[in-house]
Amino acid sequence: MAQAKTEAKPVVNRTQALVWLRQMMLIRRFEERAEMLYQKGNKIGGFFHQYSGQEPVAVGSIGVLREDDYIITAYRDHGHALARGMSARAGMSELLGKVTGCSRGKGGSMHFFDVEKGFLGGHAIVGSHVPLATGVAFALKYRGEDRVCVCYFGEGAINQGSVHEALNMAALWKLPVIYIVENNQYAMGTSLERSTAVLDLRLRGATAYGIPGITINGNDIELMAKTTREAANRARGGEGPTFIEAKTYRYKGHSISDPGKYRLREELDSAMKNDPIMVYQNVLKQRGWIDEETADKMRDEIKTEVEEAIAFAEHSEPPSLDQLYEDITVAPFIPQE
Amino acid sequence: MAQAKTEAKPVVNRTQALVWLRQMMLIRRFEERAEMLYQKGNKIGGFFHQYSGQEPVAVGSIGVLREDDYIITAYRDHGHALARGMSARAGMSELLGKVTGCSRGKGGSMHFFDVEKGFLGGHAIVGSHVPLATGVAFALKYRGEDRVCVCYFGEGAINQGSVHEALNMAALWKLPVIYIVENNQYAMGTSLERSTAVLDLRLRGATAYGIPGITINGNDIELMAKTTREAANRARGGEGPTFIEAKTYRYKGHSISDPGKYRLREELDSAMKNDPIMVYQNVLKQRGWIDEETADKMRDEIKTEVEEAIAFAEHSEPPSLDQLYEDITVAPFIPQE
Amino acid sequence: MPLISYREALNQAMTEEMERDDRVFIMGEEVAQYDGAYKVSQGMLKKFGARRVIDTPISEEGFAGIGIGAAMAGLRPVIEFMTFSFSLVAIDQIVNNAANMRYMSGGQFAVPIVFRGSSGMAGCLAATHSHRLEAWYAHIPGLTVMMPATPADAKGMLKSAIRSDDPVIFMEHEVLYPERGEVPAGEHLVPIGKADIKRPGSDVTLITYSRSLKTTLAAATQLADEGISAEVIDLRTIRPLDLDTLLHSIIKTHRAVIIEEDWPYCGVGAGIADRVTQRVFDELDAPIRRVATKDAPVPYNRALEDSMLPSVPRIVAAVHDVVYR
Amino acid sequence: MPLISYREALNQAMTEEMERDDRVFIMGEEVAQYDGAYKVSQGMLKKFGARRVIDTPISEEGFAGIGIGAAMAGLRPVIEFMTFSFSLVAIDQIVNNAANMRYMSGGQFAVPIVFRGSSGMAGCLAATHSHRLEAWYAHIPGLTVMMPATPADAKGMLKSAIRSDDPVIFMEHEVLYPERGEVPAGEHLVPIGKADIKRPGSDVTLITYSRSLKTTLAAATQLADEGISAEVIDLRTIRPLDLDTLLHSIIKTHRAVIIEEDWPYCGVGAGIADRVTQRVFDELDAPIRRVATKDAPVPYNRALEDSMLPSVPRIVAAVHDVVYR
Ligand SMILES: Cc1ncc(C[n+]2csc(CCOP(=O)(O)OP(=O)(O)O)c2C)c(N)n1
Ligand SMILES: Cc1ncc(C[n+]2csc(CCOP(=O)(O)OP(=O)(O)O)c2C)c(N)n1
Ligand SMILES: [Mg+2]
Ligand SMILES: [Mg+2]
Repeated sequence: MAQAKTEAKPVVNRTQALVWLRQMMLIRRFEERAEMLYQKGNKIGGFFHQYSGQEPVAVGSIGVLREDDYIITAYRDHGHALARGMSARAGMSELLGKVTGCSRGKGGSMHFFDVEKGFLGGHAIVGSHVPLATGVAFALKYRGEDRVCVCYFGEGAINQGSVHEALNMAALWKLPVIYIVENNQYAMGTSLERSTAVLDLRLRGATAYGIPGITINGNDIELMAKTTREAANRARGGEGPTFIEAKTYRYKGHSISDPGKYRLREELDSAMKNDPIMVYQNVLKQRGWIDEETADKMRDEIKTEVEEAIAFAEHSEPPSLDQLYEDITVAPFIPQE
Repeated sequence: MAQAKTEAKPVVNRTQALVWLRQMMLIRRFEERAEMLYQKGNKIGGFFHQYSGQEPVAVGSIGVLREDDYIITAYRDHGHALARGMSARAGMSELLGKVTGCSRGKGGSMHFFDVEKGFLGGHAIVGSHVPLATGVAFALKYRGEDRVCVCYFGEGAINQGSVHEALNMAALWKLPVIYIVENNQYAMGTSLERSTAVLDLRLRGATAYGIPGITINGNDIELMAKTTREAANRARGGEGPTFIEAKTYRYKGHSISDPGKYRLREELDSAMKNDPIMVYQNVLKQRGWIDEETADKMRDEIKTEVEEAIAFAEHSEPPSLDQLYEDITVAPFIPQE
Repeated sequence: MPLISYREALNQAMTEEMERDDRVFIMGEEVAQYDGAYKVSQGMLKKFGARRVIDTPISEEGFAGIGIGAAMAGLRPVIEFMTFSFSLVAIDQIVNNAANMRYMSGGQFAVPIVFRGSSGMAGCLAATHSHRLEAWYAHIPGLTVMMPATPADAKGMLKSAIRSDDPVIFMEHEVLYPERGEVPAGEHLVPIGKADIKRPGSDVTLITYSRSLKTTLAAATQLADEGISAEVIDLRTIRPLDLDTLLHSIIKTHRAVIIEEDWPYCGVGAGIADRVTQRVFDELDAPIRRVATKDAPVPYNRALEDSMLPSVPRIVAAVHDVVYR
Repeated sequence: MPLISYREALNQAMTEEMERDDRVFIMGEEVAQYDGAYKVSQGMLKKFGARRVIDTPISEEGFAGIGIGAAMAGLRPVIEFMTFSFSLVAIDQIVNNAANMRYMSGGQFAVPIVFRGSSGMAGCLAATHSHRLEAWYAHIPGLTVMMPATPADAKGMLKSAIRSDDPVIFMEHEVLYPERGEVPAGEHLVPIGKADIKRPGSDVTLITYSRSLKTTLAAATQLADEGISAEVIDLRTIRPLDLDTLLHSIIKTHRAVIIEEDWPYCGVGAGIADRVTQRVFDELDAPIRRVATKDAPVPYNRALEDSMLPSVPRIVAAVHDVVYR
């Protein structure tokens, strides 16, 4: 049985905790079903990166944000989008390239967006959204707002130069941004120690810029929540950025086409034995906040929700061909042909 | 009188020390005269960045290298080129855009090159030569040679992302490269504290990559030499890169068009009071290695050498117009017009 | 009308727009305390303070991205590149984030940002510092590319650029900064995507933009002496191209020469010649000739550099070639 | 002749050149232990070891520069970009250092380097991952730009690229990797700068490259059924352009259509149409038409993406237009 371990004292109340558990289950189920749709029927195409195994990072951190805060992440974005409240319908429709999708069928798996939820995307050039996050934070400070921007990226992205440029300016200008590095130990097939001279990422991303840095078990959802809340408070108080290294693990290959041969079976098995969703379910059980039956019911509901989302997506229209030239510019677009 | 201070025990013998003093004087004189040529007669054009005040950094470090080592630097490159033994003729002719110039009149002040001396240029995009240096070191290691590559850049360049990408790979692969940051306190008009969140550059350029980092007074020529020699020994021994922050000061504006209004008169005055050339001259005097008369004679010789270089440059031919299409590719170049 | 410099006209445009709209700010290297490397933002720090006139470290990719992020969050940044040669280190941000963002998000986000700064061959700056990237940027759907040639256009175009809800590449020319001309005070807007006939004529159409306008006008004067009446069109906006104005002129003259400072192969001139030829092939009495910068990296030596540039003799020769006399 | 895939042909080229010359090495993301993101370097780590097949961190600008530095110091690097879309973050190195180095140093340094990797629209990869940058690179003097369309050319061109003493942009197409064809074993060199007539014909010249060759050949077959004889020219090298082969064909057919996967404005097609029209305007019975990818960022939705691409119907329609039937 997955071992129950988290903060001794609950970080949230029961209602919130159940919402989080549910969100993690939803993300997991959403991707399981999407993977099936990808594999058979060719309904989903292109690159498809799964978040399975990392759910507590997004759910725990987003769970303590305000509605008017901003979120931005990389191409492994399903989890963050759903954690932020994007509907499974909008996500699934996007994967199927439909006009009801969260990016009207133009973005696909790697480019989920939801302006209503302050979800600034899914970004597919490694590292490139880190300056964007910093700019969003710049805007928040410029307007004197006490909102924050949370920016997720993989540990492999720390090797992109633009990330360092952004970290320096965020620190220099004390911008309200929280950088959460999801260290799932691999960048495609490259393990951390093969890509960075220094394994303690705080030295590279925090110490080097005078940013408070903290490394935590990102799969401990309440620790993730607590740490993010503290960082958000600092940011809202004008104290600038925080760098959080959240250790986690991805269950799947880098993308759907990656068999993940570069890692040992045991490594994966041991991670799955401590599946963070089961871990949290057990924690909540121990607290007496949920029982097996309620959890099963929750899972069933989620199954239904995801099936319903699939049905919705399948029945949705694809964009019509004349939409090719839509959404390029705000001004009327004149094709230069 | 400029205060005499350097390593208690001489780092070099008398002959070498006099060569270094002479080189520093040559650089200073070369630039003084070039500045005059720029200001009147329009003989030099474009950007022109002077090294005055920073001479010990280049001379001391290059002074301990082997003939088969490599040097690469940024646009503020006259000093490094002359310290490496480029002739004043070749340098002056380049400034005048002549075919006898070190880059055949195609590079100009910012792009000095000398393949014979292992001088890999003058590079004018801030930070962009730092990956090049790292690649040169890669080649040295690839061939199993015990040569090193020394790479100079300004403290402002540490804000370019490519620098961080290169530092990481140099450390990861233990490449024989020595990074010398010439911290002259300003990047154009931007002082260090306005551009970096962390003032100790070793945290950004060394600690973050597990590279040994050391901050020294770069204007102490023998300390500069000693530190570089140690770094070179490490590199030759397969122990990888070293990061040296050499504190120094530039006397002139950023480039010839910069009046340098952003700094206080006193700051400049106090730097000039400790002019490193005078400091070293006094050190050598105290050691009994030189007397006033010999120093004056040296200065006179240098004057003559520079005047001769100017005359040579003035009498040299400019490139003929058909040389426009030469030197683009090794293969015959076919203009795509 | 007041006679002011191209540099001052740009300054006026930014100043007026910043006065009008608090969302507008300027960010870049040396724009604040130093008053701009080319003094385009002179006095603006004093006027608007450090909140709105922001010096950056030498981190173009970083601050280009910061600008885009700020635009997504509702501000209207003006990002200065000291020169567009340095936009090469930031180009991923411009192409993938500024130009694509609206599309990838299915229209949910806009990126109202202006990237501006000097561009072109300014004399003895050599290969790294003399880039002309207009053809590159014009190639990319999602971007607007503007290049003013006169002080009045500089002001009116920059004001329109700042008010645009889409990303604009606004390329000034270093050589033009001190040029003076009459510039309307206050509200003066030049529409995006509209070329301007700077000199009417009937025998041949000369199409140009930015710094080359001056050389082209000089050539037109010389041609007039020979009895050849040249119509000079200043594109002003490179993308979207004002094809109508070009076609209208060429249908009249049946001959055209394009004068540009970029490289010839896959340059802006080729892009335009192709589009025009496609439309009015049968109207053309000669192929559209182009006078571009010669196909070589830019050398330091001034004479060599000058020899690459469009010049009056080269333009006149090209015109002779198309008018067959 | 052995029938092998485009992917294997590239692998053979690199393997043979690395066997021949110890200065040649390959570096990039996932090229070694992972055998290449698209398996182009499959087995090479095993064969050559970690000294010569080198995995990098995700630092394109850094390792592009490292490659250039290594080339300046006498090695002959093959730098793989996982896709050329990611070359955007490294483009300053390519333009300012690889392309300009020889010139700026007055001919003292050479940069014998190959930047290679997949390129183009590979299906549902959306805007950030579907760039076609051939027009950008072709614009730059100092670079050679090569884009093979068949397995045999892939091998012969890559071998020539690796032996070139100048920087080469070598763009493969993701969609072509599994395509099979006859490829000469061992020494097989395709010269740089030589186009290839892939199908002779007399009524119209179809000019294309890379993945569009297949569509173009399909269109030629269909046109043949209609009695229109199309000559299909595969450019292979985009820069320098083999203008002679093009002009020779057009002087015969008097009509041409260019089929390309890049964007239309300031694209490769425009660059070529312009240069050809300049030379043989009087030989042309119709303007040179172009079938390019439509002028929009690349969408995720597959049908929308497909609708942008050159297709047989679009090519046939363009040919009808130029042959006036
Ligand atoms: C600039 C750039 N280079 C390469 C890629 C290809 N790529 C996509 S994801 C990835 C690995 C990223 O690893 P990491 O940052 O650890 O994130 P994770 O995938 O583990 O979430 C690579 C190499 C890319 N998208 N962009
Ligand atoms: C990428 C890039 N951005 C901006 C510039 C313009 N520029 C040239 S030198 C310089 C300041 C560099 O300062 P530093 O690195 O401290 O070197 P120093 O000039 O003090 O020797 C700037 C901003 C450039 N050449 N390249
Ligand atoms: Mg990872
Ligand atoms: Mg400095």
